[in-house]
Amino acid sequence: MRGSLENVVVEGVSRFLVPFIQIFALYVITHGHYGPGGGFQGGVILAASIMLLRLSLGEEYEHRRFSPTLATVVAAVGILIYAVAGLLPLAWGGNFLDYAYLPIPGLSAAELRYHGILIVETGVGLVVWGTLVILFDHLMGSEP
Amino acid sequence: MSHLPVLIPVTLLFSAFIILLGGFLKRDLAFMIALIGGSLSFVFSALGLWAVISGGGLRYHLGGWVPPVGIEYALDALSAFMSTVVTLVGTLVLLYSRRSILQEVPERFVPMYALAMLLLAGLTGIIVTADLFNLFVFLEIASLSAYALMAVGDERAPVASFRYLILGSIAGSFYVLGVGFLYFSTGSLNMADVAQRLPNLYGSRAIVAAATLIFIALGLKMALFPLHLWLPDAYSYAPSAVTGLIAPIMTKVAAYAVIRMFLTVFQPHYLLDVLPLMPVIGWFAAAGIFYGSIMAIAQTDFRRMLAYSSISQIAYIGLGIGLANPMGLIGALLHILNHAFMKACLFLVAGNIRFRTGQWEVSRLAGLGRKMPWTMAAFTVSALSMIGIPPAAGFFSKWYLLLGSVDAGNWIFVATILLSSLLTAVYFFRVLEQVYMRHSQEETVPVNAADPPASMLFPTVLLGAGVLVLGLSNNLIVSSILDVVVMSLK
Amino acid sequence: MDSLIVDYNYLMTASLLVIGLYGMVGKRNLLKKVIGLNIFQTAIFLFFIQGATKPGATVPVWDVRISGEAAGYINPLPHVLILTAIVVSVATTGVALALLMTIYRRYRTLEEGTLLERMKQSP
Amino acid sequence: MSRVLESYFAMAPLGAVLVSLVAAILIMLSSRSPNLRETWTILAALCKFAVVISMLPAVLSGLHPGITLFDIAPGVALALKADPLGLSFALSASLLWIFTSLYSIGYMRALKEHNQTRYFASFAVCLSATMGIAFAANLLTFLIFYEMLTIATYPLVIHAESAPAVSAGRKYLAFLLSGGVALLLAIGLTQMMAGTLNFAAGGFLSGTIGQAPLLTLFVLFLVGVGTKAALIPLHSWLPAAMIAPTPVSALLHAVAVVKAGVFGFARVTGFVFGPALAADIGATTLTAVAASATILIASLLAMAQDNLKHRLAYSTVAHLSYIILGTALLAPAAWLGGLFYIAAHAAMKITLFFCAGAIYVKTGRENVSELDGIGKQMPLTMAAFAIGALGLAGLPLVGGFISKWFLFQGAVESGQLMLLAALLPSGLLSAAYLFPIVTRAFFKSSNDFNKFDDAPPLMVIPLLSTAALALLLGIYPDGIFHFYSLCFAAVMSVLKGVVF
Repeated sequence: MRGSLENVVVEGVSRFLVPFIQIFALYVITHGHYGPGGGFQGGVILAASIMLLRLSLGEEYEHRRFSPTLATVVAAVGILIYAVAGLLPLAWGGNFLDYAYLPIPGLSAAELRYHGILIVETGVGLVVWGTLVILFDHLMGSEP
Repeated sequence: MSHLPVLIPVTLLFSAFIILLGGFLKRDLAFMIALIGGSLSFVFSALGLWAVISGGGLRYHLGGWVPPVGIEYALDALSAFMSTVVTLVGTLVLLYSRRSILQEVPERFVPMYALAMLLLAGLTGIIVTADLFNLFVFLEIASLSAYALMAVGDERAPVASFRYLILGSIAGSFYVLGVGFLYFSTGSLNMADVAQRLPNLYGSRAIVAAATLIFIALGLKMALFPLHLWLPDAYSYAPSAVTGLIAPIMTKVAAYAVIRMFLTVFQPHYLLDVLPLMPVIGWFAAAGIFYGSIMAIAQTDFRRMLAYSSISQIAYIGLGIGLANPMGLIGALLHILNHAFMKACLFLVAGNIRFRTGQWEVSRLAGLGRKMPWTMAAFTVSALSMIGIPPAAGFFSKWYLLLGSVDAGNWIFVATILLSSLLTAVYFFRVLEQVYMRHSQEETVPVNAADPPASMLFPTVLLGAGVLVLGLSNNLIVSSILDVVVMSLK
Repeated sequence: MDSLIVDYNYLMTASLLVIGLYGMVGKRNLLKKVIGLNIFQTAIFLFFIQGATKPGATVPVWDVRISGEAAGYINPLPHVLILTAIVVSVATTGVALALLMTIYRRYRTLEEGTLLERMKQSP
Repeated sequence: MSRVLESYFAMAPLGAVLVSLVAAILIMLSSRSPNLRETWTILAALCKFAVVISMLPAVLSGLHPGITLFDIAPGVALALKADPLGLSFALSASLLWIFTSLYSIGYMRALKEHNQTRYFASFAVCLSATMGIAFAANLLTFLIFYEMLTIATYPLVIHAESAPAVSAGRKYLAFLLSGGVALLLAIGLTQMMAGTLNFAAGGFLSGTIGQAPLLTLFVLFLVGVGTKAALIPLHSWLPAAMIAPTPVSALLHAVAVVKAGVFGFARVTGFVFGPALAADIGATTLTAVAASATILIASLLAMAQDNLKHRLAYSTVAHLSYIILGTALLAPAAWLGGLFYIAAHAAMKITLFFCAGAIYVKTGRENVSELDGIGKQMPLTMAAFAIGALGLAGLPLVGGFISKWFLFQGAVESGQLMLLAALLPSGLLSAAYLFPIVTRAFFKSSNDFNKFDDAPPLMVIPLLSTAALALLLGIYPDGIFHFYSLCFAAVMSVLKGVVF
């Protein structure tokens, strides 16, 4: 599975599909807090889009566009978002992950919870995205 | 201070990811962050322990959701005690690990620390959570990082790690299955809540299934004979620092989970009278003590010997749990602490030996006593403690276990405890003899073998000294912490 | 016993469990063990999901027609739990596959018997 | 007593334990400079003796200075207390340590032994453990120091690091660790039965527990301390351990280790069970039979040994059982004889061992059959040997006589006339295996030994001093060190209910 399949159809179709997949992933992430979906699912779909590209366009080409290092950074940033959203309420008198205490002015507790979940789901989405790509790279890579 | 229960695992969890980021900038940053994260978590645990001793338990509701709806974290005497032990020993080993990892697997430096922090996060998570399913999640976090960490070792490590993974996953799945039965019977996942609803359901077969599955799973994670098969290989092939980290605390945390299930979830009455699982654990443990000791005697590889000795020592904990009387349980809990110190010290000594000589054959350790005096002094203290020579710590856990067995009138357990300390003496004195009494022959030990650098020596010696300190202060620990834990049994 | 026959789905779950367990313990190929592991875990997921169902209930998303009537929605908690469990399972499989890659690169086999032989040969 | 004195006496037993522990550390730190190292040893020995003997007036006046440090297990404290029994043991051990230290220096330097730092450090730790055993105020404290002694002696036993030494070390550990395990079990059972472990003169166990459990407990104790006391059939480690350097055999295998065993036995019968209870449950008869058998068998075995140290080892086995026998009887005289023999036998046996070592250093000979005429070359050494031999045979004017006299009296008093059958021949047997050495040395002639050339003064002076001590104990039992008064006070406290 290394290198391009050198098949115009496969390549073209994947290039065409990937934006749609990613848009859908974003939709899944951003609607997770009030409908079916969420960070896990969206993250997986995002990762799937990257994997599709790696399979169809070849790893060497793909690694330049979305490098394994970037995947690690994405995962780490995701967890940071989660951490900040989780820990901030502590400073304002709430419990861990109690978004009602997020320091955003002008919002009621319910609204804060609503948006807090979105923030955390975004973080989770990034983590899953990054982690799955790392896993994929590790499994496909020739040498550890 | 009320946030302590959540801060303990979360600090570790987040530092795991910060390590990934920091490691890109500078490799040693990973080590620094790990050390800071570990120490912070230890400070939180110690503060938690202090808070619990002085003012009773802490309960924490994640996200402000009240149980049974929300996930609850709780620090009581038992969990605060455990998390202090785990974070303390973990941090000391982290301090130790830098040079060892740099020598053995330098190319994995940053991920190793990230994984180690994940492992600690998982273990502390298991300890502080009061939610049955959350416990599963942390169990898997810890196990997954352990599989990955162990696989980095020598040639055969991935195979050993894979076996561990298969068995560990079976254990994890069994546990979830058991929790499923509990959940569908009681409608709750919160430990205290489940405990409250269980007495009405004692007749139910679903609860029998749940208890059996959960204890099999935890027994496997704890490496309680005969579910120990994964342990020797996994411990022997992993990098020194990894074994040093995993061996002293991981199985202990599983033992903690067993105690938690016994005391908090199912309640002693159920597991002693209705479904007598505790005696079963006790008898398997008694068999395991002998099995581990005898197998340890048969080993020629120092680390493998320590691995089998672990099986035997864990079985001591199992025996204490199986006795299910206050003395026995105190013995088990004290042995968790003592053995964590002793085994950490011993595995660090093994790491030091490997660091300087590159091998572990017992027959080739001759003359190291003079070349590595401090390392071997730490080894001697821990070995004597393992045998149960007072006033080293190991003696006192055996003392309580002995009193517990006498109290229960179980003379076979009494004989087991006593005989096994002789067996332990056999395999440790064999090593001591090599180390001190034989002169090094040519080409067995490098001429320049010496004590390792301070960053490795300090934790080793500190743990060795800790064994003595714990021994002398054991009554303080027992009376201020453990007595509270076993209160419900009295 | 009755309940097992009436609730045939539990019977299916149980057989999946057994198949998975057999795969993990009985199969000599390491990759098949991983597949067995996945089957086993899937069976557990099914068990939880089945436990969440209620006759005539719908997905636990706010619906004006049902309103606040809890009986109208299936129990969402097992679903959430299983979502987490799936993530765990994916991670386990990932680690397992990564291990298998390393093993294969080192010993060029995933058959347990051959593997053991080769491990003995190369200390 | 003033407050200063009071607090001094509270700390004194602890000080006696710590002195040599600190010395051990100093010894290890000064491994580069032998002179400094040996200075520490001597200093520690003198300090220890000074601390121990400073307690003598207080103890004789009926005080029991001591300190309770902290609880080491629920209800059991790490506690030290100097009572007459403990003090007499501590006094003899610390007094003889001074001589042994001097002798060790002479011996080790003369033979240019390796690893002397480890040797002196282990020695110091052993003495700490011995003090701890002597002053332990409860069974758990006793056990802690008892095991510490076992471990600290191990490096001394295998000092030679040769194959036979290692195998002797294994034998030593196998026996003594097993004994420790038996003792541990016994102490655990005691804790569960009585709820306390604190020694009390006259015993703290009550007869209501029942005869069978108590007898079982007693047997466990007997096995536990009997291994150290080399009671047959638990004795075979002692001759094996003779492979150690001679000063080790001298102090540890005639004074500290084995005496810790018999001292432990006295503690158990006198302060755990109480002689009356021990007699009630039939434990005394059992012990008396075992001890008598040991005396006879070991004496016979001693005659068969050609190696001088082995002969002395078996002689030790036999004579230790005198003490066990004495403290097993419900008669004050027997107790007095037994307890006094702890000090008396120590002085005599250490002299003999010192002599054996001096002969070895000077001539390299270890066998009795090779010693013809050695009295010509080493008259001082052999004279001391003769004094020790006379004492062990039980002749008047040497310490052994006093003890035997009281032992006989006690055997008669308690009506155990059977025991005389063991005691009487044993004196003769002792004479039979020790006197030939003396006669060989002085009255047979050999070409090997012609001119006077005794061992170095660092060895001769200690052995003459201990011989003098043996004489002192025989002529004036209460002289200088008041061993007799101490033993008498100990007996009075234990047997206060029994008419003297």
